[in-house]
Amino acid sequence: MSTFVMPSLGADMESAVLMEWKVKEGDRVAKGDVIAEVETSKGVIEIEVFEEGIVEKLLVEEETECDVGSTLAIIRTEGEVTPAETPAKSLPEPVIEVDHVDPSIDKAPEPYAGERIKASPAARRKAKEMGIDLFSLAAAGEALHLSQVESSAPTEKNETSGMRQAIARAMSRSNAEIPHYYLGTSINMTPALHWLEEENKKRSIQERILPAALLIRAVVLSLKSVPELNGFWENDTSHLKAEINPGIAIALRHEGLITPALLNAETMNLDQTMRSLDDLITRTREGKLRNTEITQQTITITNLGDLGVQSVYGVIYPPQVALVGLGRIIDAPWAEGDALCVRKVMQATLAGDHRATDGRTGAKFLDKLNDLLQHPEELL
Amino acid sequence: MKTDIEKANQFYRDMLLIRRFEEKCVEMYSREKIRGFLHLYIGEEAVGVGVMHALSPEDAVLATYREHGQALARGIDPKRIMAEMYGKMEGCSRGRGGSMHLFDGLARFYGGSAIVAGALPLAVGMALADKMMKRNRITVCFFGDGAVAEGEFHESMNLAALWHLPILFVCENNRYAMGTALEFSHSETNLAKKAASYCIEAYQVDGMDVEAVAKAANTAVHEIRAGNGPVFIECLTYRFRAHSMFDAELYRSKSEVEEWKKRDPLLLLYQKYPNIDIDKYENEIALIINEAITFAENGTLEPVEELEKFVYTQEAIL
Amino acid sequence: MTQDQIKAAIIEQILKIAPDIDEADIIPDKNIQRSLEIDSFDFLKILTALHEVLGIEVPESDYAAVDTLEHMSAYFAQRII
Amino acid sequence: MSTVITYREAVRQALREAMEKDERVFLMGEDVGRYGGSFAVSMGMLEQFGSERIIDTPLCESAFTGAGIGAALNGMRPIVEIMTVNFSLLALDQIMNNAATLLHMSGGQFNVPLVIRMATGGGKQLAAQHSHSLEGWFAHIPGLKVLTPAIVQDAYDMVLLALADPDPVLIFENSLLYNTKGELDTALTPLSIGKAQIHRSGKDISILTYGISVFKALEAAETLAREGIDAEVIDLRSLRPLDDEAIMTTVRKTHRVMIVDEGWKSGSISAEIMARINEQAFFELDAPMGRVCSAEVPFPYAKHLEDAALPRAETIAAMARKLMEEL
Repeated sequence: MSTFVMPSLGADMESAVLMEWKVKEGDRVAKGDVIAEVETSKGVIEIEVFEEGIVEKLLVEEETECDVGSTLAIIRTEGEVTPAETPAKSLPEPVIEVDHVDPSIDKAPEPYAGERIKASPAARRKAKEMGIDLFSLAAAGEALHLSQVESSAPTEKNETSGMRQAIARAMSRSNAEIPHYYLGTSINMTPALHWLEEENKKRSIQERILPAALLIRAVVLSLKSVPELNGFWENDTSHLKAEINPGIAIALRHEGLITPALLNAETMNLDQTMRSLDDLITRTREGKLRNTEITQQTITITNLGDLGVQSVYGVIYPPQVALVGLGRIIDAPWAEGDALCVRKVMQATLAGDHRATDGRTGAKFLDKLNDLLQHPEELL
Repeated sequence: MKTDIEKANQFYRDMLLIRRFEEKCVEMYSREKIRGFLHLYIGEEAVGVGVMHALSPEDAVLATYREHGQALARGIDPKRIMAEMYGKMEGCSRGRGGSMHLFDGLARFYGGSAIVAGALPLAVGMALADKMMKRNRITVCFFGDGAVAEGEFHESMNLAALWHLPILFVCENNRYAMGTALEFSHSETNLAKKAASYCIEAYQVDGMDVEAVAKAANTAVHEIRAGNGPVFIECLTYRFRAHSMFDAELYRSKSEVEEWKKRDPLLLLYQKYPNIDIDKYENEIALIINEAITFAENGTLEPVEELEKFVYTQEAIL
Repeated sequence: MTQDQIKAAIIEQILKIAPDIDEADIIPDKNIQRSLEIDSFDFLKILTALHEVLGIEVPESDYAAVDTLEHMSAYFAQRII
Repeated sequence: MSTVITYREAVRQALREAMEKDERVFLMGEDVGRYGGSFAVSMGMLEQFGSERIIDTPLCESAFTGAGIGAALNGMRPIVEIMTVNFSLLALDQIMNNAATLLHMSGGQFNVPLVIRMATGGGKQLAAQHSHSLEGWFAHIPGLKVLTPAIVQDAYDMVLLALADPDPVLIFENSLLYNTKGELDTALTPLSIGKAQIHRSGKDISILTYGISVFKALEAAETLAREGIDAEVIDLRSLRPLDDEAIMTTVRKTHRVMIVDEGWKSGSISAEIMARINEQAFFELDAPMGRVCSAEVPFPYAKHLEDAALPRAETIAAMARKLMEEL
């Protein structure tokens, strides 16, 4: 038994009116016989049947409109099945994107060279009108949009939400892309702090050195002996950097953290580290950072010690490959030989990108850091 | 040399292949396996078969969008033609040309053209190249009565005659340019007469009689190979079906169609040679057609990533 | 200088170093660094400025004695003759 | 070694050398033989190569262009000269529906190694029907390559590059350039099709242009230099394919860009270039992109009107100044 359907005579034909049957039920039909006349937008057209057989049933009244493909009649065929057609396989409609996307669009926006901040023209003009320095808003790799500039206007409520958004994007990318490993160790800070207090006695209050500077100095020197943690991970290879530009976590009151880079810290002694750290923090708070300080960090140090957190396990800022977390220095029990005493103790942690380095490298770094802090004089 | 009866059998078989192939196309079109435009050669088989038999494999052929007959008569594999109409990669144009643009390098079949008279200037150039390089092969260009009204017909005929080019112009006058009858297109409806104004030798022949067409084509090709080209043949023929699949044929009467059907080229040939083994050819051809359908059904779709392939040659060389 | 004058001087320095802090936020008996979110750098700046204004240098060992406004002003008051 | 010759002689030298080297190469077009070429480019070639290979055609642009395509299909390397781009409209169907399409439509079976040369451009008071610059149109069509030689070296190189290319190549020669003189060094390896060329490097603003406008842009650049504006002038040399890399490189260098295009603005090659810069170098822009095109009018006969309609060094310099003032 086979059904006779309204044929499609052209891509633009959706339906036709069955005007007149040319056969009656019970009639024998041969291949190519005209079975009916249909009215189309172009006039009346005869439609034909493609199999031998007997007209079993006419399902549609004359003068009725039928969609293309709708069944018009049943034809009883003598067991003859159209051999050629392989009924099982129906070809999937090929999805062909008609509007071919110009490949040049998919190319990532031009990696901007060196000094230039990526910002839309609208953002650039708005920043100029509002006297805002674009550098204070940019976050590595992300293009600044008008909304970010507008929302960064010194109105009270969301002063740097533009920056927050950019950092948020970097953080989510980091979590998604970077396979982190974490290591932590406790460091007896008493010798270092005691040594620093003695050093500060030799200095006026203007030249006084804070523990943060000492710690940063120790991290920088440790990186000199474990250089694998200092650099970028890009297109599946790690790029070690000669210069050490640690991003220092600086709190902007009420707006969270920004990590500008202390550029070329490897060239500074302890005093120079303190001075440039002081300058960096001041300029950060005044929104006067240079572009390289925003984009060229080779590692990041978060020392949230100030705010009473014992240990810090941070998320690496892409494309960097490591992050050092320095916790609060607290009085804690400490065994020396078989005696138990109280010492100033700090938790030091390292988050590493497992694509670039492994736990062994991280451990070597923390071990070197601890060793340096036990011999603070080497940090001068 | 083949005897007349042997030739007649060959003619019959070739014309029957075209007839059944085209009928299958109608069925596959209404089943939405074939889309786009479909122009059938049913009724004009004698012209394509008659002319192709006069050609040699080295000659070049240019046709129109009503080209299935020429393509089959020229020997292009029915499987590859059907696959082309299914839009499959195994089609003779990789599924990119469809019914109106069949191409085959080996058969030197330089396509159908969907621009009326668009292929005439190409034929002029093909023949010019053969003449310049002193190659002994000719170019045949098929076109309809509609094309004769195009400017390019005049320009091409003039160039071909002016430069004595080895071209056989074959005009398939089927009396209608889509819906416009001959007398509404041409001040002079005897199209062969137009060739005289370019001093081109012309024959007018019964396009339903395959032997007559073959005879005229052989004579013309002989003249051209002897350096007396171009030659113009007007074949008076008729298409039994609509211009294309979506045409109510308001421009002609049913009786006129029935009248012409009495001179069906297959019928005429069979009446002259009644001992042609029709059933043998019917079975033989049914198999060929079914194979073509299976081949087309099983064909693959060209990957969309290759969309831009062959826009320029370096992709083609890869 | 009276203790109140010293307290005013201290508040003045705090507001200079951290302009976005409101005077009302400075609660005399609260730890300055924690309540006003002032980190060790800013705290050092305040002490350095007070050294210029009041002439007293607070050594690191005395940090515990200057943790609140109250303690700090008392600390300075004892040392300014 | 290099010589100083005219643009016309450079084209002729290339045609002559190509025909001497390869018997498949021949020249076909109106008045290319006995008349010596409507712009005297093929002067003397009929005497050297004979009427078999320097073919004067009747006035039938569609047929002789189509014949060029057919001959290319059949093993030849024809050069079709369409007297001016204004008459190419009669051959547009053959160029678009046959030349540009056959390779792709035939599934890679048939190449069309054809060269079509046309004179282009206005500025000779020939009024509306004889002053078109439509090279930008043809650059819309996939399957074609479109070259616009400005300097004499390119007038020579591009004929040979086009003949060596297995696909149809259109060469647009601005008719005002035929008499210009310049250096030609036949030993130089030619800059390939699709590569732009910096004629004047600069750091403040990039001027992208082609054809005769290259010289107007260079003139404007001198004026601008005296005012302290350092303009980079880039000759695109080919409108299809466009040298995206060179375009984006100069935009990244100067961050200010303008285009000089003798076509009409709407749907022009200048519009296409601006769209690509927008897509690929948006964040590099410090100012809106500018362009100087022909006025959107049928070209007038009167000289003062035609001059006003065409891009000129003054209008190019004015646009550059405007872009420099933008923030």
